[in-house]
Amino acid sequence: MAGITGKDATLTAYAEALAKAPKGRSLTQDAFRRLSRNKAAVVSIFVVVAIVLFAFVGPYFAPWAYDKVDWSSIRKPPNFDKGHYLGTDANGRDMLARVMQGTQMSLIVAFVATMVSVVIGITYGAIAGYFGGKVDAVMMRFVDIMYALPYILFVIILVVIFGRSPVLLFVGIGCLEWLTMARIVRGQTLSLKQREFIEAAKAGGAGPFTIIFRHIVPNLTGPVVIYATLTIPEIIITESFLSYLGLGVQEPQTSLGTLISAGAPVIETLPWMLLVPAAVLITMLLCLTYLGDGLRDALDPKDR
Amino acid sequence: MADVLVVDGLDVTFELHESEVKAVSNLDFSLAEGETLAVVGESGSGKSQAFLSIMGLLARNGRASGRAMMGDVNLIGLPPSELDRYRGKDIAMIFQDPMTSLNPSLRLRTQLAEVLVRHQGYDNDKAYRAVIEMLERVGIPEPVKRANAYPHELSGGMRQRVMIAMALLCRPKILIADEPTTALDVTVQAQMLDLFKTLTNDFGTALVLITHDLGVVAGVADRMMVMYGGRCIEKGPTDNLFYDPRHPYTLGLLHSTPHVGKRAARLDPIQGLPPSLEHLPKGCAFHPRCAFRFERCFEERPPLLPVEDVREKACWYQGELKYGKVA
Amino acid sequence: MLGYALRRVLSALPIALIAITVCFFILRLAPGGPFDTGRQLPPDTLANLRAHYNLDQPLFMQYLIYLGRLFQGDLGPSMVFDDFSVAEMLAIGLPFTMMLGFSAFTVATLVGLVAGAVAAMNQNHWPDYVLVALVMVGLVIPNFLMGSLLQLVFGVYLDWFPAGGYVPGSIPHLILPITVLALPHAGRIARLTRGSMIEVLGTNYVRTARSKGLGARLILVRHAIKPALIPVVSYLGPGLSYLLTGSLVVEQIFALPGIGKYFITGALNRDYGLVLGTTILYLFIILVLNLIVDVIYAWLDPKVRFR
Amino acid sequence: MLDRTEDLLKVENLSKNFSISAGLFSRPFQLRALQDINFTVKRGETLGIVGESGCGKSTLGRCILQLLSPDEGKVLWLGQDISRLPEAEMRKKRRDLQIIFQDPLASLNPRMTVGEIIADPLKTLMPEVDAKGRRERVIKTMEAVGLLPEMINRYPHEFSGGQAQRIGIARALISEPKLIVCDEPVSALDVSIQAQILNLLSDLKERLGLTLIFISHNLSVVRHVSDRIMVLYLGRIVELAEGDDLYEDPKHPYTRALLTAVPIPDPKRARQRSIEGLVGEIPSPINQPSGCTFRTRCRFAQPRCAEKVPTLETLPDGRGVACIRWQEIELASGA
Repeated sequence: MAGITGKDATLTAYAEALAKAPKGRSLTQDAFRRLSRNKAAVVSIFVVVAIVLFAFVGPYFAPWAYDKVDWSSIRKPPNFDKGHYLGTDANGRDMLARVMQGTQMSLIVAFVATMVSVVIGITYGAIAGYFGGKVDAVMMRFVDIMYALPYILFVIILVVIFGRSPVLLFVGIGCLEWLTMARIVRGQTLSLKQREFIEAAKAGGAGPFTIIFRHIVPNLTGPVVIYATLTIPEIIITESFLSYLGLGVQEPQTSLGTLISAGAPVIETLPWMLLVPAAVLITMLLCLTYLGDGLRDALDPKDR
Repeated sequence: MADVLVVDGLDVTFELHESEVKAVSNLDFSLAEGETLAVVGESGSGKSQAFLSIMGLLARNGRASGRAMMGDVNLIGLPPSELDRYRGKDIAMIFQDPMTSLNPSLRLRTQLAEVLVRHQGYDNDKAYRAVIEMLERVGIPEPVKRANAYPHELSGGMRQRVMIAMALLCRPKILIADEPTTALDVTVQAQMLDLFKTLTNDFGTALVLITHDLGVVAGVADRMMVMYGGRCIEKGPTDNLFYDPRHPYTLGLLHSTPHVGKRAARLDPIQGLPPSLEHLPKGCAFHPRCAFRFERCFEERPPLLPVEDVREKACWYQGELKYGKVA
Repeated sequence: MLGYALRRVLSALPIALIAITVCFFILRLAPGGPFDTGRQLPPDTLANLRAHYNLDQPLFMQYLIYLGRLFQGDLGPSMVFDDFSVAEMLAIGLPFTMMLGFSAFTVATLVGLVAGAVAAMNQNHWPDYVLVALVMVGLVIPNFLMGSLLQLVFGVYLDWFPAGGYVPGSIPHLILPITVLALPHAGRIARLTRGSMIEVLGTNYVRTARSKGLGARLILVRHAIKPALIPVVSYLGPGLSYLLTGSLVVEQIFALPGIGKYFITGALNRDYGLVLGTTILYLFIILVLNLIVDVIYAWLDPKVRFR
Repeated sequence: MLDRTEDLLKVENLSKNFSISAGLFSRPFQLRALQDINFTVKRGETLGIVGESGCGKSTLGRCILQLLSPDEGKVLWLGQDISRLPEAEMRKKRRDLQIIFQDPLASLNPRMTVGEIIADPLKTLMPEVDAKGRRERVIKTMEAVGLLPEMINRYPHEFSGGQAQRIGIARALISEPKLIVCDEPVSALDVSIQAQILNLLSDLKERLGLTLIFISHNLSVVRHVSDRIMVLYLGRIVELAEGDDLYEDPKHPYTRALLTAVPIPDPKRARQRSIEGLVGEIPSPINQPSGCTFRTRCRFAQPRCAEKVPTLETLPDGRGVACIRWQEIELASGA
């Protein structure tokens, strides 16, 4: 058989030259191009980055620490001379520093809890989707029911029982936010499993491990990224909700929810205590939601 | 015979993110009472979009201009409320995918009867009786049982029969069928084509059969219109186009279609790929794939001109088409 | 249809049991108990108390006792609010919470559906932009913040509605709490409706309906609404549970006499009976609601019925 | 030269069922996809498999490649039963047995470049080839299927259907297989592209001495490429014959009906033809008729057709027919 794969020197040279053949546009690049056309999403990215910097780098430049009490200025409006750019709270602590710390805390909770929910969701969803049949039916029925449970009650129970450590808050919220992720991943896995390129990989001798990690998982990234982005604001709201009920992080640490719950009752007398944390929270949620929507349009372009 | 539809200078454009794409350019044709016109073309030839635009069914980003005269009425540019007086009554359409073209949440009788209630002013009982009669006519066994079923309880072939029944309820003057048999099995396809022949004959309906399959066209169509890159490149009586094609593309299509009756050693396919509508070649859109091209084809677009009495083509090449030697 | 509903009930029961079991054991396995906090009790009083509430028995026995009582409809005694049984506590607070929750649920669902449908039909025109922006506002402002703001604006400055408290039978007292509770839910429903309606309006069968010359209104009413509702309906269950838990905060803000205050106090004080009882009741209500939703679902999507 | 008499592949009594889950609490029902399939494929030939949707033709292709494992029967590859091989052993055989799919774009992983896709089987099937060797093979294969090697770093979505199908063919060819199962390789393509791909396949077959199993619902296409043709109906072989014999002198009533239903791109002949009585539609494979499964649509059916499943009878000239009445029908229709 002459074969199509005999060797010769020119071929070798050609092959080397082709290493630099023009790169195609990958799906990710395509998606980024579409995202960059979406003005709301681009603005949102900048704002979110700015907020993240504000929360994590800001404290190094702020004149006051978040737990430092300034006895000379209690419940004072913004005062630039003393370095209280956003005023002080009822205990004489600097609001700017506290907002920074609170934002930081909210972001960390959101990030960790999202990660937890992503890990649980992908594992659960991929197992249900990959094995299918009865396993899938039972697992997804469980998710259906869990979906409808008053899960905040569970978080409250968890938080109350195991003490109010931030770590528990992260994990607790994450453990309960994984349901949608599991559904999405399962649906995607089911449909990917039937795609012909999976069969092609099997015909090419690939084992289940290779199939999952080389062919299924990379194709899950789109929906996972979209949903993770939309989960972050959900979790921030849940966290601030718990903080509002007095079940969130503990003093002197704070979070946006805690700050707002402290500011809300005194909105008429000390408005600066509410306005800034509320503004940061709303801006952040708004931008994350826009970003999530933008990512969905970019990664999952139905109407092209 | 009188013309029931006269289309003149029809253009269809779609607005994309940063560009505009012309799906159909300057289409002219007429449809005579009771005749069957086949519109043949590959994907992206604009064949479906042309007729969706006549029905006022373009996607949101699509726009149509030109004229499509049904009697004294120009269907293009008519507001939907006006168009609804004619759609489903005088001009009806059947789509390619019978699985998704019926509403999954409504019983078939509802979906069928509403046409008569809307256009003929029938009451529900009368409409229902007419529906049963029509279902029987399109060859659906146990029509009463089927009428009360939901679409997912029927096979693909049955659903397409229901679609035909639905389109013919008001005995329209024009029936547009967009790839009506592509999704069906061969045996069902043959039954369906027979059904089309019988019913359009019985009702005197003019049929537009949009398809990519020359085999489907051959037995059914009186006339044929071949489209490429959004334009008509050849049209005329079916026999003439099959036995004596004058456009290299028509010839190429015929040579690309395997024939069950004879086994050739090789097919003579058209070289290259169909153009994307976003980047249509300059000059004749077909020239990059054409075996007969010469300088003029690269620069100037050939107009659709009459050849002999009954047919037209859009091609600069006037010599004899001997395909096998060139390929 | 009836058989379908019955199957759904049967498949929900084991899940309910699992949920109850999990709650029970999480509560009990956690360190601390209802009598550990606060004042130090004398040992024999404590022992008596523990015996009274069966806390001295092995955990598994306690579980069985609890289940046994539960099947007789008895939620047991409250361990913190002396002299009250859990059922009595719930009878005090729950009706109000439910009334609040369901009113908000009804209002929000209707508003959300209409807003979503209007936005979808005017896709990329001004009503759509305005509604989408409003929905965003409803979604991103947390309810406790929204509560405080509305309280201030409409309750204090404008003085249109009472800023808090409740007088039985008074509707004005309910306007602000219901609004706060309804907003995020309405936002979600509107978003879902808009999305699914846009999708349905682009389907082949709507194209078929248009080709039949049915007219925009008939197409919407007969052909588009039912299928467009499917994803919305599947959100109603989770949506309600969101709402009912949201009412914990709203009751707090507006000083309303619901179950929220008791639940939180109960949780903080490890009142096993009360917490478990409330959770189970919520569970029950939500499962029943899900059942109703499932039946609506089957009506909307004929394919489901035949499975 | 090729020994064209050697049996490359032999399928014996192959059956495959699928169980369809009806929900959590109901018993799944059985879908009999393939029943009692027997045939051989000789080296260098093209065996066409035709049938309507649901006849089991794709399932058969996948059972041959062990992408699905048959419930009963044997698949003998060069005399060795591969249907019970452990996965590691089977992997070694996969070098020789490849597949081309129907939907060209769906068969390519959207996140891999063309070069990666084509080279993918080499990693497991020929681990001895290094990265450089792999690239050289990819380039040669791309040239062989008519793709410009400059495209090597592009992604599938940048290609049209026809080109994507060439990528799929290149992937199937890279391990230098002996047998390729082509599962509806052209039915998703435009007519003009379809012909290009058919020509490419027959060129490659000649050049590389391939053996093909060509699965399609399109009888014209199958006739064009195949030496022998097998007709499937509801998971059973109803007729198996040389291409010309089958098309010119069909014995089984189903084959006859099928052939009269094929659209003919010739107006005069198309107008003359009449469909030879095929009533109704294919029954559900879950609820199959007793006896001959075709009898519900057969115009020659008699009560005795319901009694027993007809076996595939081998005629003196080597063709097979599964109909108890084929001789009577032959006489009746005056052939």
